[in-house]
Amino acid sequence: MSKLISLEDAVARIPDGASLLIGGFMAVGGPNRLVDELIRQRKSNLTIIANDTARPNFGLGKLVVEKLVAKVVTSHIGLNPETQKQMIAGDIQVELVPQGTLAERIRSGGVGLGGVLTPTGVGTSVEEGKRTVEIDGKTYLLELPIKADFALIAAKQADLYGNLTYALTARNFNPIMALAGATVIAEAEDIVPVGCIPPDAVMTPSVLVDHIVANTKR
Amino acid sequence: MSKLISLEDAVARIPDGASLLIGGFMAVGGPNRLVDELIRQRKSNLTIIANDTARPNFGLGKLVVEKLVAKVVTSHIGLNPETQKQMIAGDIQVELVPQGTLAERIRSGGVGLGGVLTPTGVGTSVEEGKRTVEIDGKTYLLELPIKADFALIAAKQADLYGNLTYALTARNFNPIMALAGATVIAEAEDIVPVGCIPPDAVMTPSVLVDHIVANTKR
Amino acid sequence: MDEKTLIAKRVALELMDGDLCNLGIGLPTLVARYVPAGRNVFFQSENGIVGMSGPVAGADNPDLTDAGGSPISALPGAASFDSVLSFGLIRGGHLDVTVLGGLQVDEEGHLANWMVPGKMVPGMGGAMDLVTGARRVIVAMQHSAKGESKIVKRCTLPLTSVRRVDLIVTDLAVIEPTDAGLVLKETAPGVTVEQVLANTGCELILSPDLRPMPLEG
Amino acid sequence: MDEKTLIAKRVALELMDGDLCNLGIGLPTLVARYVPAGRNVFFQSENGIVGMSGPVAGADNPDLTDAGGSPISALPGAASFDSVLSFGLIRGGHLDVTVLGGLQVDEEGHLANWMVPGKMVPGMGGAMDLVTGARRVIVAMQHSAKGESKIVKRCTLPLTSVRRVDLIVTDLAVIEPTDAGLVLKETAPGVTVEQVLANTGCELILSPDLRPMPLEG
Repeated sequence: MSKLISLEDAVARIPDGASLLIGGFMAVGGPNRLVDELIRQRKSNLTIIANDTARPNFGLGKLVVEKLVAKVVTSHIGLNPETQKQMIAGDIQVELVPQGTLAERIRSGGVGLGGVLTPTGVGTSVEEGKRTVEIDGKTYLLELPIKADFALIAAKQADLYGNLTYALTARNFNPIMALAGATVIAEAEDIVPVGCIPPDAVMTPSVLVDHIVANTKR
Repeated sequence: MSKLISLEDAVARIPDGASLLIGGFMAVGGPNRLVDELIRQRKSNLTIIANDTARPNFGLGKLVVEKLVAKVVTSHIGLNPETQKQMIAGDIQVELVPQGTLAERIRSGGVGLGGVLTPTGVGTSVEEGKRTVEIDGKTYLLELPIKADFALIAAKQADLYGNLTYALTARNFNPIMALAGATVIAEAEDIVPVGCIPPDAVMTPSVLVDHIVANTKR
Repeated sequence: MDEKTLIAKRVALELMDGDLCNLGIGLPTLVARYVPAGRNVFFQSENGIVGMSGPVAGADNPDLTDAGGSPISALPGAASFDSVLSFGLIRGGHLDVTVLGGLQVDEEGHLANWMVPGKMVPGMGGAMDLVTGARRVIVAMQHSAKGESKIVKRCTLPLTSVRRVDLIVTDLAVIEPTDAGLVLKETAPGVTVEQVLANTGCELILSPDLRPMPLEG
Repeated sequence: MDEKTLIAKRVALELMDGDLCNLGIGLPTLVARYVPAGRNVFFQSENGIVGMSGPVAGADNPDLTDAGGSPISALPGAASFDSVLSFGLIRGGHLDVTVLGGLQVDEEGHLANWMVPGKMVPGMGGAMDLVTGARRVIVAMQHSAKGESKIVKRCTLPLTSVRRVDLIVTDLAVIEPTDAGLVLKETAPGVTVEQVLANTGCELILSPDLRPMPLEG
């Protein structure tokens, strides 16, 4: 029961207009092979949910430069001037979300909660258009769950069932995105046989992962 | 900067009437040395928040038998007849919480959220006295965060800073309780020097842990 | 074959290759023994592991137990995790199927299985989360207890969830709750439709495809 | 000593032994260099590590970077984790202190530091979470920019949080927001009270303990 799939086939499953959770933080721990293949296959009109839009020539930042992105939900676009340029020109829709709220919204989508009640953003422009809830005299924003058609993530190791580990700061958004994508596609630096990752070392259990991108080119 | 403390000193810090988050699942992964010392020091009138009340002669089940517990917030008391007996006699107050909700309530307390919005319990007796929130046409219970004066947890390994690892199903509630106790006291099967636990293997970062119980008797 | 084995064998046929499955304590636990050949099913124990298997004599590990605290083992490819991720799997729709025991199921497919007021209050443990969150909920139980049907018009015991369960497997029948009511789909070996109806506390709709209960995949 | 070094040195004195500390990008990053001897401070990088340290030449690791994607290293006892735990530490009150840059701080101690409408919209990143959740918020910034004071009566730029920051450290002064208003507590070496007042866009209350800014612990 191997979940191996070629890079080309993995990306071929993604239709134009799909919503994609993309792991990584400034493209560190990002699924950079999958991103490059999205570009090669010219998948367009994408909605991207990711911590940031990286840099113009690095990781998912390239998707913006290639004008394949219609909307991005993110906490930071400061290091990708192309995102800011397209936003100002009205070519890309940008929803800015505080980073901790973004992480909790994705997690809440992935674990079946109705939303997130957070003090972050209360009294700021982030509050606009949102419901607030008073609890014990304190005000919280009701932030809605995020899910997506696909989660594209990157691991240090994957076994053939799809158990994943991550290294150091490359872990970041990958584990919660594995919970919130209807289809989860993972690329990995190393692919190992089942049983090579000890149960306690697994950071994303196999049952969350649909496809592992084979290590052969494309 | 070692956080080592004797078992006796650790428990001496806990006053009568304190609220205690206690890790473990049927006492597997529970802080059983700390529990025994609570009994030896006759700490009483305790509020216990834990997955279950274990069995009468095992783990925190003993606290109930010793009549040291005034209130317990838990998902399951079925295997400790003493808890049921004291509950029916009115000697102990029992708040039953669905297990997943209990876990999320503790986590929400530990990570600064206002509460948990969950469909679990809607339309059942668990809903009584609680607020509900409609989101996208679906009803969710608003379950409140749980925090406590102390979290008593058990680890497989601890380093001298307080980084912790857990083994297999002994992990259970320990990591979230480490987030939600004002003071966190951990016992560990092995205590190792700083640097012996690789950063990626740490399951509870040291900054959450206040005291490590020394491996000397008491 | 005793009644429990019969129920477990029938339920096992519902498990598909690759499924993530959670078995409740008691009767449902037996289901793991009868998974049809060629189907790789991942069993979760809600205390924090996927890939659990039965205990191995002489290799009990105090850190590796099921939700009742009894020793288990783990298969290659198992993964362990904490309680929030364990219930994240259950509540987030990642659990393909849960098999639970029942005290009552009613005409609307509502399950009651966690307390008998004034008599037995074990607590709901993970049952409310499982019934609310699993993609598919199968109730595995005796059809009757102490001469009373456990399939009733309306549950008199406190509900576990208002979510309709997907299938009821008993020693007499397989019944599917639907919008129209409870549909009798299969009868156990040697059991007549009349016997099922006589032992059921509410109306049953006879399926046009009514058939004898299969026990091998 | 240049102005940034002065600010960083003064802020470093605020860090206590055992503190968990998060430094914003830019000027705040310099603070790590000046932690007083004998104080073991744990630095968090919000992309997922506690125990970060400066990069080691020749040992860059693509999986070990700061929040800007630049190489870092880690000290013995470091721990790595995912983004929800990283922000769980920040939002759950576990972070002892955060040091952030600022565009404006006003009389009520409100900070604006994440956008200039129509000009620069980098996004808030983790700033809103940090200011809302950290136990102590220190703003480290130049007192003025382009001839205008960054300490103003009321922020004209969008706020980062309505939580009052705890301390403002600039190249001219140390100022503490209080219920009564902004209190001038220290003046930088060679700077007079009058100079501070002249360069501040709102009223300052003079502390009865007003003193010269210390730069060594």
